[in-house]
Amino acid sequence: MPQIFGPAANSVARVVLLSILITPFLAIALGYALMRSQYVTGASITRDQPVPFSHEHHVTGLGLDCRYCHSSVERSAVAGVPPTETCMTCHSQLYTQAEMLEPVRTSLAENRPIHWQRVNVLPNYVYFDHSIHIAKGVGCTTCHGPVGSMPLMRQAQSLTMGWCLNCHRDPVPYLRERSAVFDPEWKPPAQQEEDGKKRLIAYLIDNKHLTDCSTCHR
Amino acid sequence: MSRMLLAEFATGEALLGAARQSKQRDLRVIDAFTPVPVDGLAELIGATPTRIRLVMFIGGITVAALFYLLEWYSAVVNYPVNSGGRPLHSWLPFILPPFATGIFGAALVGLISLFLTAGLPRLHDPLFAVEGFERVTQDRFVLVFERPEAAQHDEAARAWLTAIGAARVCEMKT
Amino acid sequence: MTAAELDRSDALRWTLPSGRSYEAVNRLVSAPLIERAAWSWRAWWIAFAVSLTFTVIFLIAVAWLFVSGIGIWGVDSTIVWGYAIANYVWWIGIGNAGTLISAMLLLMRQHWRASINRFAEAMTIFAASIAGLFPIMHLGRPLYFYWLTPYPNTMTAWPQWRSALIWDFWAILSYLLFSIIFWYVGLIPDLATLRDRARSRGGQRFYGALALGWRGSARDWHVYHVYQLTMASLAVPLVVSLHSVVGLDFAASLMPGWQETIFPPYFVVGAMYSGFALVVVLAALVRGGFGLQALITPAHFDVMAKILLAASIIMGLSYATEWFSAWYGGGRVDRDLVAYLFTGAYAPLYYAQLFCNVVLPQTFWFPIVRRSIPAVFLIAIAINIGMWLERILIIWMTLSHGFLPSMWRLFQSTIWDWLTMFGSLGLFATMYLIFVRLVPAVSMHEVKKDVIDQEVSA
Amino acid sequence: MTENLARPAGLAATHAGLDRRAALKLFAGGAALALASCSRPPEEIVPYVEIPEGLTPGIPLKFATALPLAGYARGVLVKSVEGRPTKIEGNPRHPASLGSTDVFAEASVLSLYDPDRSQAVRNRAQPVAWETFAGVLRTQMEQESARHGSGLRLLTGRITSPTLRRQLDDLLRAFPEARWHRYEPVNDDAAFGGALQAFGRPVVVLPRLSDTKVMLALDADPLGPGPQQIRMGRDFVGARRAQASPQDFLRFYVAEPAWTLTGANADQRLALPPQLIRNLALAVAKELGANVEAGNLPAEAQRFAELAVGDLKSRPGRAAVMAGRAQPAEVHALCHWINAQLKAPVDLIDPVDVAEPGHADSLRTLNEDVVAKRVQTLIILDANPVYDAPGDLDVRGALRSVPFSVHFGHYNNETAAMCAWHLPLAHPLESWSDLRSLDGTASIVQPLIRPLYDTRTLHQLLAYMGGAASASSYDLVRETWKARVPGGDFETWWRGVLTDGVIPNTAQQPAQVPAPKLPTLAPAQPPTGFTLTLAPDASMFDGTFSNNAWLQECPRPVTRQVWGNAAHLSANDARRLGLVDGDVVRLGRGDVQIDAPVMIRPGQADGIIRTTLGYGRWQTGAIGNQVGFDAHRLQSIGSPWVLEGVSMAATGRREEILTTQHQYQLEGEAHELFPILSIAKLESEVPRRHESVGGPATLYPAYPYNTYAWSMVIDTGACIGCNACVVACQAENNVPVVGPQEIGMGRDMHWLRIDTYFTSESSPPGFQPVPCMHCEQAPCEPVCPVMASIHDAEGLNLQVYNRCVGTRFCESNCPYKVRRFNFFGYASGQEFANLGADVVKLQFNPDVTVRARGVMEKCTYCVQRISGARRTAERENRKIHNGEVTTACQDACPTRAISFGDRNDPASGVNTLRQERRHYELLGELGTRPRTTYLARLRNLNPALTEEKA
Repeated sequence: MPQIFGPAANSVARVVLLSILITPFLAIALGYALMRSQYVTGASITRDQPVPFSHEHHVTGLGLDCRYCHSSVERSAVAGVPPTETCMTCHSQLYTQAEMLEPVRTSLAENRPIHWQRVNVLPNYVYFDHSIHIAKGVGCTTCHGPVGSMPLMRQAQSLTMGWCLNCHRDPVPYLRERSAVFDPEWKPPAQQEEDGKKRLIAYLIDNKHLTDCSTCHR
Repeated sequence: MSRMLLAEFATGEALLGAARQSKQRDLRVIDAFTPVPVDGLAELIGATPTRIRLVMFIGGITVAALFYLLEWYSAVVNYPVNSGGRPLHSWLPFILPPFATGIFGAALVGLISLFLTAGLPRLHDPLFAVEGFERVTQDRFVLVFERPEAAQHDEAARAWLTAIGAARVCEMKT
Repeated sequence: MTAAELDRSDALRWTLPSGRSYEAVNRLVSAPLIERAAWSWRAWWIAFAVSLTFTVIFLIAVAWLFVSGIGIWGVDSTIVWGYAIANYVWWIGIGNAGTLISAMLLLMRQHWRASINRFAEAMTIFAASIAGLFPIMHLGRPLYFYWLTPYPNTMTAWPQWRSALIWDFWAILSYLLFSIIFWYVGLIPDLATLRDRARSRGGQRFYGALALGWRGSARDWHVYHVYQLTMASLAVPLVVSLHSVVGLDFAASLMPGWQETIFPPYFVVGAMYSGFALVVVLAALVRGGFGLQALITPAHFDVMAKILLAASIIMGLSYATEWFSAWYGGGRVDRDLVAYLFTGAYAPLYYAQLFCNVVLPQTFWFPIVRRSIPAVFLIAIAINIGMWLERILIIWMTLSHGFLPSMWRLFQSTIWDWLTMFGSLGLFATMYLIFVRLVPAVSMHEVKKDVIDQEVSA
Repeated sequence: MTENLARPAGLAATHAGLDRRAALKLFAGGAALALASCSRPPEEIVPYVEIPEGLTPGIPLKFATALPLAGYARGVLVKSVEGRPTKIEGNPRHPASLGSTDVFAEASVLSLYDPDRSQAVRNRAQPVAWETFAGVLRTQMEQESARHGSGLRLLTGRITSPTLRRQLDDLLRAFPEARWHRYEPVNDDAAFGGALQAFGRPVVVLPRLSDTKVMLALDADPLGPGPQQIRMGRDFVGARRAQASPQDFLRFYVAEPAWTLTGANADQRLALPPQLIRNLALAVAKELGANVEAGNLPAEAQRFAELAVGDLKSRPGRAAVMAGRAQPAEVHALCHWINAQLKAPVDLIDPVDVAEPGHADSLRTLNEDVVAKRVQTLIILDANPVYDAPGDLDVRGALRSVPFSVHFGHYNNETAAMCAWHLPLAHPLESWSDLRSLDGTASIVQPLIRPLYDTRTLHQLLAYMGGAASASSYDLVRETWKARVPGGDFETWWRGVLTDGVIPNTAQQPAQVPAPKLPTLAPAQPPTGFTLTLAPDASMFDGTFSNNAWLQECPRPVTRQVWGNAAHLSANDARRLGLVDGDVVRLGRGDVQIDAPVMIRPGQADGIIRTTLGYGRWQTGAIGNQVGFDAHRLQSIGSPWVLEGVSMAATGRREEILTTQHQYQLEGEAHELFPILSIAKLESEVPRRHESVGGPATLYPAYPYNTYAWSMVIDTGACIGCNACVVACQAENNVPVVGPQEIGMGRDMHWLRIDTYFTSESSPPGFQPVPCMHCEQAPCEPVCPVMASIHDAEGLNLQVYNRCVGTRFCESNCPYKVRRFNFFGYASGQEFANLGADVVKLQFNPDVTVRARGVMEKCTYCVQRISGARRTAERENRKIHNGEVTTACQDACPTRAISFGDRNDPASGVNTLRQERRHYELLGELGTRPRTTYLARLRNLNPALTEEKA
């Protein structure tokens, strides 16, 4: 009686059996890689805006304080994107004819708000409060990255829940003295470990509650 | 290059008898192929006792242990939460998933080692080409000897086999 | 008589003369699969058409469920569980029996097992996989069922290991994969037989590939046999734990009528009970459908009926224990609940359940009933209905009549509840029909070994 | 002049416009939650061009204003998020609110965003421009002024607004022969009539419950729905303090034909037909020495009268009686006489409402004028007579015969359909005005949002009719008060009253009245046949609120019925006629016939059919149309509340009665679920309880809660069952409405329910508000496979919506069944009726996630408020103060029955309450260690009676 399969069939069969064994694991690994990828998190993505506003120029160049535009950041959950009038306080004198500022002028003229593209987006079931982070000595650049060196604003961090938890589980490395919160060049000093621990106490940070779901989800 | 003698029997007993007696006449049994397991045959043809049970045990325990470790790490170390005031390390409920997965692990490891020892998959094998070999999976019992070098011994062997009731005796090259 | 002689005399009961040779067994079992001319599949096609229609209904029901939400079912604010969970428990119960039968009987060296274990195990696999679907369909957001698994994720969130649903998840998954392995390994020699009997090239390649090149070498048989025995001894605790866990879904709560220490064992017995009942039904169908009267004999039905009888008595005992412990425990809610069982809105169903599960099977005391295949067949069906009623009532009774009277409500079934349930039966039938169409419904090598050998040597 | 009407309802450019960002966040809410992944849909930021002064993005503002109920004001504080009113709360400074709310106030914010609100002027149903109408009205008014307004009639509801009154007076002066008619369906005609008989002048009776030790209510419902409810409730509970000695504990006697909230909260309640209640009053008067003939009473009633009189006599100066609106004027007069004998603690004040003629007479004369063709111009201001006038008055026919008829209201409703013109009216939260409360206190009504639609206010219309030069409501209201402010700087005063929400020294002073005359009142004969008694509905009131989904789905007190009304029968009558719940009967009076489903109410007087008004609307909106049956049609202008000789016949049809509770009776040991203690025996028989009853011992190590330990104590003795908390919770937490079909399937979404239990056939029920218990050993948590239900460090039992996969294991294992599941996308794409409209979403509280389909939700102890308070405190580097966090239900509760606080704070209220004798845990024996616990209900039975029982 003749052979049903050729000699090669054996290797083929082995490969098939082996792949059945490992495919599930590959699939999971792939999925995880995808979830972490920029494609999903949007990290370091720059959206184009109606006006090519440069934080680099305004912060590093002119040395404007964050709070000049983001005025409610110390009191409110939202930092506040400045109303057109804020832009015009300067730009009614400076670059009054600049082409790129046209949208700002029309906005004021026609009383129609500027439609900016949100850069740091959190899901709707996440309740982030700027003011409390400021109050607890977490600086702007800790989450928003080196804004002072961004010609165009981009999302600096992955903003995944895991990333939030890094700090909520152990805030020590990130806590600044309150005066340095708005310092765009702040780098953790050598003795950050001790300082952070001290501030944890001084700022009454209840890190037992920090990882509770209710802290961010309501 | 070795040659083999294939003797085909109708029943397990016949084959078993042939295998036994072959010990006296210095014929070396290489292997036997049967449609159903024949008790005692494996020992007779000198198969080494299998350690598959041990392998399965170790495999099962390992999987279970790893799973329990995962539970403990996730619930106590990585993200401890208060669930209904139960202890973080609630060992009692933690036992159940490792138990189930452990048993599956044992089964899987066993399957792998079964395939390895039995050399499966083996879709292509010279024996399949042997005339009438297809019947070993149905109703024929085949005993395989190493064919003696000397012609007269070979003749004697064939004669003897037919005498003790081999339905068919043929040889095969590998 | 020696043990061997006993074996032999026992073995003779399990076949008719027409089936007492290797070739007879080979022919009887494999002819339908590989001898086109010798066999007509007309009846099969009709059955397949019917079951396929129900499968389509099932798929439609599920699709509509995912489109418009759980609300299409009868579940409400109080009775948040319904048919999905009942069907799940029922199917997984049936899913238990196959492996339990073949494993336990194998360990107990019951020769008659050989004729039924193959299609019993197949039943297990299909039932268990259908059972596995229901908890997912039952989710409010089925899309996220994978959150029950500890997969690496950017939220660093984990499953909650204390939940009985997690135990279920792993128990079912392990059990399903385990059963598939057990079943497939048992198939290999038979697939080899088919490979070697097949005339068509396609048949040869199909079965050849599945047989993985099995040659029946004595060495292989040795390892194979040991492996099968070990698997059997692993299967028993796995099966028991699986349905104990299902029992814990309820017992690990604090609701009256659920929080009962008796639940795990009583669920295991119930599972074996309903499973065995369905095995009987399938045995009758396979026997008739494939003319296997020679291999599946009235003796098989007789012995299975005895097991059903025993199980029904244990079930009755379990029910009685529930009532007693409620009365003896003396808790307000527990007593109220038992009163509710007998007098509440669902009482008629409860009586039906008691009749099907406890009263009716008592007829098996009479040999005449046990040996009449139609009788056993019908009673087995009744038992399956009774067991389904038990599952749904466990949920309805407790949730409809909980701790606070203000939240007492009644379940209102919808058409989608029914379509999903009957649809799942159709899905099962379809899978089963495909199974008998492609692989031998009776384990040839085990029949040859456990039965024929005994007789041939007799 | 035309500009006046052409300009939108006044709103001096302040905090207006709604922030699209917040709106976006909300709209996205459901969807985003549904695909709870990390992927980021592109989103826009739309900042202001000029930021409104006083507004910080993300920080809500609160404004004081007032809302009308039957014309009377209840002061409220409105929470406004970036220009969107989202939540109504009570104004502590306002005497009719005292910081609490009622269901109507809470729900009015939903009415503001009702998509069915009228949005355009219509002429015979055709939309036209305001200018067009203005022109037509102008010519019409010129004709009228030619004939001194002899053809001009105005019809309004009850008007308490000083500005409106001023404008009306001006108008009537300009058109001397014009007439102003008033019809408020729920009016005080009988009471005023009684006062006239007793004192010769109309007065309003304000019982000082807090000073009262014995009260006899004769078919009166002070605790029921109405502008008095909050104040009465607060005083009622204030007079029943557990700490007080039994002598100082108010004992409440109630005689009423059918269950009201007052009867449900009584110590001694008697079910009696209204006619015999008159005899009861006579019997009481006789006992007090009146020379009257007391009619015959059933023995039980006789006994009741003796006990009551005994008690009343024994507490001179501390005892009082009150009669309800359903009783004839004579009984009210008799009560004045009795109160005089008892030196009763009641205040008599001059009415804020116009007393003469009564509303019924006013409407009747208007009808006569119309029939007599004396009316050319009829302006209906925010009234709906076609629907809510008594059935024996053919308003519909009358309206048809009026040449020029205008309806000005919130909805394009039944009356609008009968008028030539319909004008859309601005919502109180959109307009400037002023209102006075029952006791006369005036408040300024200020707008919280720029009008959503092209609407106007009554002020604007009247101003225009009066030919006034262009004036905005804002100016009109200020004019009124400029004239009244006693000099000084008006602007400062103005800002003051706006922030306070009340205008000082505007409450009516007690009226000086002569000794009351004893009225001549003949005893009534026991009625034959069925007597129909009507009452305003606890949720629809007189129908004003029938298009409000929150109220439609708010379980009515005692019956727990939703989405409809029913004809209530006593158990005996039902048995006699072989009727069961849901049987449809045909009620007949004269030629009016109405089909109504029967609902059997144990404890209702035999021979009584009881039903409520406000249903059977046929033209209000998608929510309210065709819900229930219209009982107004059975009313008679002569006697609107009690109708004798009503026929009733079974139709053989059935109609499901939708309720959220099916079992009211507690049997056997189930009584332990709702203990009722006797105040007299409290000290002697109830052992002092200690912190945390605890339940069975546990093997688990106790979790330390050493920061805050939030917990709640609910005093079932103080709960009068008014539902304010239920609606408040719904408003605060974006709790969706499911609609009648879903209710019929046994599904509902309320996070807080008020379980109502009868402990015996006739004795009053008790109310047990059940929110989440936040068990320390929560059964719902270990069963959740994905950690969606878990505990936080402060003992809150959390539900993480975005993690929930919807196994519903938690609810099935919850002994209290307080969890609610989104079987459909009730708030996310599968809303009931028109509740999915974008405008409705504007009400959503941005601090609370809008739940998607397939997730579980439940009471969170208003975790968003806790978190808000925490962030405020931590910004100031301090702990949260005691009382800084309040839950929505707690704020709403008129009787302060709900206390919430930190159990770790020795000073907190919950701590002291947990020490009380009455303190108990619901199902504590299960060992769930609930954080929500209860104080037992108290009853103050007449000792004589308790002895008889014994």
